[in-house]
Amino acid sequence: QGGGGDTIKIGWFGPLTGPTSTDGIHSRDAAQLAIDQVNKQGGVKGKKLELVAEDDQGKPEEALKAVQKLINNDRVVALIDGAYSGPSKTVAPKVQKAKIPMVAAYVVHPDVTKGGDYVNRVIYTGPVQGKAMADYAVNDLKKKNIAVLYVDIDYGKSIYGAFKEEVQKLGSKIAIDRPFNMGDKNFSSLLTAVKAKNPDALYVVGYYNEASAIVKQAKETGLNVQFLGVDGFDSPKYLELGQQNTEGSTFTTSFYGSDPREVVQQFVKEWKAKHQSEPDMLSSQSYDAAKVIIEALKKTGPDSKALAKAINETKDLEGTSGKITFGPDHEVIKPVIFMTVHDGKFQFVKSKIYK
Amino acid sequence: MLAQQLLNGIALGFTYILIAVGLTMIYGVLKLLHFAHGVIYTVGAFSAMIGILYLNMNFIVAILFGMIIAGIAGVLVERLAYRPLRGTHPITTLISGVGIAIFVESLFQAIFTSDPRGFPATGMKVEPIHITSSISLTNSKLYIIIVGLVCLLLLYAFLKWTKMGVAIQAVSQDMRAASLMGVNVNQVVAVTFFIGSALAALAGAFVAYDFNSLFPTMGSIPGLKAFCVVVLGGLGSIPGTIIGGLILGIVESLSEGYLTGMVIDKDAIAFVILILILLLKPSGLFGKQVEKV
Amino acid sequence: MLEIEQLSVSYGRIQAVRNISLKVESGEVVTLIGSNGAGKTTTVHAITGVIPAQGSIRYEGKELCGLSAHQIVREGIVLVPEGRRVFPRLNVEENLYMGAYASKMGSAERDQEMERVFQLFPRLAERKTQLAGTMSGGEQQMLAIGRALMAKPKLLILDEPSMGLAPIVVKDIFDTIRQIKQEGLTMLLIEQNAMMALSVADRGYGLEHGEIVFSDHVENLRDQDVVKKAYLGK
Amino acid sequence: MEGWINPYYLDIIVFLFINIILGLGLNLITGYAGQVSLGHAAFYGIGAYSTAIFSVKIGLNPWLSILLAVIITFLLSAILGLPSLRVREDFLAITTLGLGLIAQSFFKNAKITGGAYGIDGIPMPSIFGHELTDVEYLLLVFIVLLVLIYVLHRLSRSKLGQAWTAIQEDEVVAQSMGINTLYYKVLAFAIGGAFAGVAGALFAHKVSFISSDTFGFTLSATLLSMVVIGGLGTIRGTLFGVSVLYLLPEVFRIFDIKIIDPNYIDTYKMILYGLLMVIMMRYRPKGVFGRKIRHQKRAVKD
Amino acid sequence: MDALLEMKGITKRFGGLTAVDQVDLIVKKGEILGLIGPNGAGKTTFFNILTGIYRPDQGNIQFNGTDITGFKPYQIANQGIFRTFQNIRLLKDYSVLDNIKLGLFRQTKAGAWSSIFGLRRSREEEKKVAEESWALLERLGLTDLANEAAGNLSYGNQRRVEIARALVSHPEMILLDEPAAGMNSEEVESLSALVRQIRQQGTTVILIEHNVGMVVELCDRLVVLDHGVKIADGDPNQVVANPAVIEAYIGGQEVTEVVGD
Ligand SMILES: Nc1ncnc2c1ncn2[C@@H]1O[C@H](COP(=O)(O)OP(=O)(O)OP(=O)(O)O)[C@@H](O)[C@H]1O
Ligand SMILES: Nc1ncnc2c1ncn2[C@@H]1O[C@H](COP(=O)(O)OP(=O)(O)OP(=O)(O)O)[C@@H](O)[C@H]1O
Ligand SMILES: [Mg+2]
Ligand SMILES: [Mg+2]
Repeated sequence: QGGGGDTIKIGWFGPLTGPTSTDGIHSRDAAQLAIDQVNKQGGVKGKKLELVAEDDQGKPEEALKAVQKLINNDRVVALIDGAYSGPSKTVAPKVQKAKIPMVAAYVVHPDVTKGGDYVNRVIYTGPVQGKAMADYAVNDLKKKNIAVLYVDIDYGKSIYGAFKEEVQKLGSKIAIDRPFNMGDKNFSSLLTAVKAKNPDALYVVGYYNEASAIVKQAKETGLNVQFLGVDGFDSPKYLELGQQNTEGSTFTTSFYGSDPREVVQQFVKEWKAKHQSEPDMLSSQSYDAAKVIIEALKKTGPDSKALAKAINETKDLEGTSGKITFGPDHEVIKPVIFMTVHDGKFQFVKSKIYK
Repeated sequence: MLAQQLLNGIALGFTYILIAVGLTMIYGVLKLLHFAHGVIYTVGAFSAMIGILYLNMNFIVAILFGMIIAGIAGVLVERLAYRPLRGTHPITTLISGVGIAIFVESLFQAIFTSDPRGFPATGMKVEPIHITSSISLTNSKLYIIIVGLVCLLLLYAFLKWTKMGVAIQAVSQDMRAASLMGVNVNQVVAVTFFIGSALAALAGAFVAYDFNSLFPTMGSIPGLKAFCVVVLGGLGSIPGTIIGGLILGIVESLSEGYLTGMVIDKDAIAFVILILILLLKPSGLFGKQVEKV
Repeated sequence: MLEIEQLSVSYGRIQAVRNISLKVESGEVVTLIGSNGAGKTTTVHAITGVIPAQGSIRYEGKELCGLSAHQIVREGIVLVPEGRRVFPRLNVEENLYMGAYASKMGSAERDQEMERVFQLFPRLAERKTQLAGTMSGGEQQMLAIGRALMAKPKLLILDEPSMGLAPIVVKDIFDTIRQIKQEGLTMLLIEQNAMMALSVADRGYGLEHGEIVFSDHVENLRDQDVVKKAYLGK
Repeated sequence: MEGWINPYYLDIIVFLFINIILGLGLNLITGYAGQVSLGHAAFYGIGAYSTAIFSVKIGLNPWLSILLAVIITFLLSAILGLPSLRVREDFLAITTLGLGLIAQSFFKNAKITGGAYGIDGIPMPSIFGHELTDVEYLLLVFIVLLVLIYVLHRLSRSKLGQAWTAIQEDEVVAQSMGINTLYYKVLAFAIGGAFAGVAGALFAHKVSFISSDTFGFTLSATLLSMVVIGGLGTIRGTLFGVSVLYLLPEVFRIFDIKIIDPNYIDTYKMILYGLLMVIMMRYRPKGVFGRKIRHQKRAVKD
Repeated sequence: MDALLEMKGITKRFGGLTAVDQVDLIVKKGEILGLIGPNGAGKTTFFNILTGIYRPDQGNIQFNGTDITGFKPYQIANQGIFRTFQNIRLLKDYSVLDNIKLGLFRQTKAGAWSSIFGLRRSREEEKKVAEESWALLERLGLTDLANEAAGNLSYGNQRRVEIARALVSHPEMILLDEPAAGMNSEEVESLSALVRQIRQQGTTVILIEHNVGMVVELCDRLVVLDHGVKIADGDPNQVVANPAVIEAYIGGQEVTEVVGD
């Protein structure tokens, strides 16, 4: 195993090229930041850590090869999964078989952790967010007739599925629901259809890219309703592309930069110094994933079985996205955070733990 | 709602038309499927952005700047990737075009990252215009329709009444005979690429402005759909392209507005229509069949 | 006027024309005869810059080798190509207009030139707006010649103007050629139909397998045995 | 056995072989029968999804699933090839491109294909209860590849090959010589599609999870470029083209080449790839192994 | 001699143009029939109808007792009707021999399976095809060119190869579309000899030509089309003396010179 020399290698994979490469690059940089921090403090048990990052181009088979390389050529002791669902789902059973612990950073598909005790995840699954927003929309905002646009991938479908169930349970209605594709820019037809249903809120389950286009065009169509969203909104790009139209939109996420906790402020400061930008939710998740592995390594060392056990036993770890504890299903238990756009900035609304 | 959806469709159709007209003309002169046309659209949008951001141009100048840069880019693509291949199997130009598309897209990703960015602010704000109480359109979309119409009329006049325009038609019909009439074929091809690319750039810049977003891969889907439009109209026919673009825009808009739970999403619907029409009319709406045996 | 020396053309491995030399004097009609694949078309393609060639083609003292087709047209050498090649989706007028593309005529002069063509081919005048692609072979041939005349050529090259045409049309075409000759235009005429070719030309060259095999005044050629046997069917 | 071979290299080779099979099928359609296809990924997807549906959703034995998947791809490819027969030659590239996008859209939205979730848990085939290991799977893929190379080789010399050649060069002549062009074109799509179906099925069982993203236009286009760069209408060409272009990016990965800013290495790789395509076409428009004059060897009497 | 081909009321329109108009034609077995007429008279269109490339708008075609109206081109070839084209259509990148073997396509039976498994039948067939093609090349004196790419041949030789391809499977009937176009008189002579040979082997010939001299000398019968209508049908010498034919096609007196006879 990779503990042999005087460095310990940790693998990372995710999209470094292709349309989703920004997410991959942020994720990798965040993991790197966590590792640099430990190394500055002298490493783990006298050994330096090293991050080996591989591109999966957003494709399952590339992820598989990348992970095989990380395990067999680089002999990493653990993996950070900085990828989307397809690659993550492909890789999960293979790392389980190879018995190399993996921590998923931001992928929300429920199946990723189903394989066994070598795969954990530091973000809650899609349905948790859906349930949380349903609770907020119906109970806090008293919305009765909610329109939904969701991105047509498992991310959108799984969050929306839980949202719909919960909204109906709580006695409100879904006015209309329509899928859209990643990369879509023109929403005029969808929004015309939405407007015809006279909803009192519009829940957009997707990433900032399309979400910003939707809020902008919704305002232009004259659809002036409460905007609700998900952690995909959580990027400065949402504000840049959506301009003043984003004002008032509220979304769930797992991280906010103005969180006064020490760990968050430290992270934000170092990130800013290095990248001249604000860290986003995805970076925070990836940082936390690295952190989970590092803390476990500190407790046990590079033996994979012990390491996996230590990861599973993580409890109340101060992460940038809240206190991290893993449940028996290898899923994280931590609060959902509600944020809103106010005066052109993200502002904290409240946080609450959902299961 | 129907009227609004039709209007949405027409506005969308005009962006398709502006991209597709270039493809049609280029197919006409060189009988070549120009797979790098989508990146030219992107080049147009980015050039306009650079014009505003770094060269302090105003909106209109920046759009013209984008058109010129894209026009030059189009001419260069022809010069470097297509001209050396004249006379070889059509598939080689196809691959060469795809190569250029990959090259330019990746280059843009290296320079600008794959992140979308906003279209820089100018005095021009995107605002809705209310036509009736329930029907509205953003001013930017209205500009696309108006500018598109003007460009098409100019193009028609150019092809019909100028010497170069007639030469373009002549080269489309018989390249060698045209050169024997003293037409400088390479010059005609360059002009065609320039015009076609400039029109695509116009569409690219307007779309970026309307949606306040531009990114390196923005041209790939519009590029593919433009092919659909061109074939729908019967490759090489400009009126066909116009009808094809409108059909596509309207069908997409209506299908998105009214249909739910489809197994085929709206990006693929374009091609479903295409294939249905080709089954009925194998050479497209305005295409001329028949090879004389 | 036109002087070709040591001209060679090859397509890949095969050499279609080998070191040929020929001359056309001002005011002359010269014919180039030879069986299929002899290299006649290849030769005129080389002259008109359609294909690259080695050797020397001098025209009024100027070297043409290396110039491209559109530049050569501007020198006043115009080809009526084999198989007519009119622009099928342009109408008759537009086709003629294309003929004048390279010249710097004003529009008045161009219209005058067009009138002259219409006088020569009344049939074309009747059909000004017909699309060329829908015309019969003979009509297309007339249009092709008319189109070339629009450029006011100093040297007109005709490549098998009678090919694939009905005898009645062939006769018409040759009448026209005679008429143009009367007006003093220099021509290089390629023909399979040696009988007809020799009836209008002043001098003739025979081309076989890419080489000149004979050349003489037409009166002498008619009496030569090789010519009789191969081309005149006697 | 597992011990002495690095599973990473095994995987590269398995995927390489799968891509070669895919390329051979495309070469059959485009190189041998002259039907330009920009939608080959559709057939690949049909193979992969069929076997996934049979083995996961219906619970059939993986071997049986693979067999059924190939049969289904054969039939569906024939049907999908049909519209392509009616359209003009220039349009074919665009129609097949469209068919590819439609198929991908279907994979993504239909219930049976798992929609946006895709299908996971696709089992490894096993022999006598023993699940194939990585090495054994490689062996399986290798044998399939050899068989298919032989099949393509024989086909190209058969009456079918002759018909395809004629159709590719001049359809009117082909018909006038008594060739039922419709039948032979459909057959080309069906057989080429079935090759892709085999590749898709092998792929699905290897990765255990499939989703629509894999089967898009990019794959069709890069595959076509590999086949063309290798040389249309030759088996060697496809072997060469796919191997070189598929392995090239992997070489970057293995040797960790860091001449330039590693942040951008992956982007630079694509820039180079695009350039390479243009340059190859410029200097070898017939591909590396493309030949000018093709004649069937044994024809010549001496 | 009995009628091999019987066509009744054949009509074909393109848009407003009637390219072939109510044409009746009977061709006897073993005949050499000449089809002449001005440019655009509908001769090639007539061939295209006969070979199934166009479907006639009206009319009926009987061949060898079978109604072949509406048959596809390949079905018609399988009935034994082969043709050449006005613009030569050879597979240019392929060898002469490969081109000729294509003519034997309809006689090979081995399909995909027997080829894949290398069965004896397919191997025997391959051998037979090669032998027959070679034999024909020998007869036409083209063996030297057997391995040349067809596109590199001279025009005259390309014509011969095209005829050979139509001939190699011993068809019942062969249709030649302007085979002498652009040939000099020596070449025309040898072409005429070849056509006579073809008839000798029992194949019926229909020939489109503008070379009136050749046609008159070679054909048993002449049919003249003008504007799609049959205006004459009969003995060649009588047909060319027919005033209607002279007016529509041949032209005035001095034309006999043009014809080069
Ligand atoms: N594009 C080409 N590629 C290869 N060979 C060619 C090409 N064009 C002509 N040839 C060959 O060059 C030789 C001369 O052809 P060319 O067309 O000049 O003959 P020609 O005398 O004009 O004959 P024709 O009377 O048939 O018009 C022939 O052998 C021909 O096959
Ligand atoms: N596919 C087609 N579409 C439209 N018109 C056609 C088509 N094919 C032929 N024609 C027209 O039909 C008429 C007859 O043409 P065809 O080719 O049969 O004449 P032809 O007698 O063979 O003449 P030539 O002696 O010049 O070869 C012409 O006017 C031609 O333009
Ligand atoms: Mg010639
Ligand atoms: Mg004809």
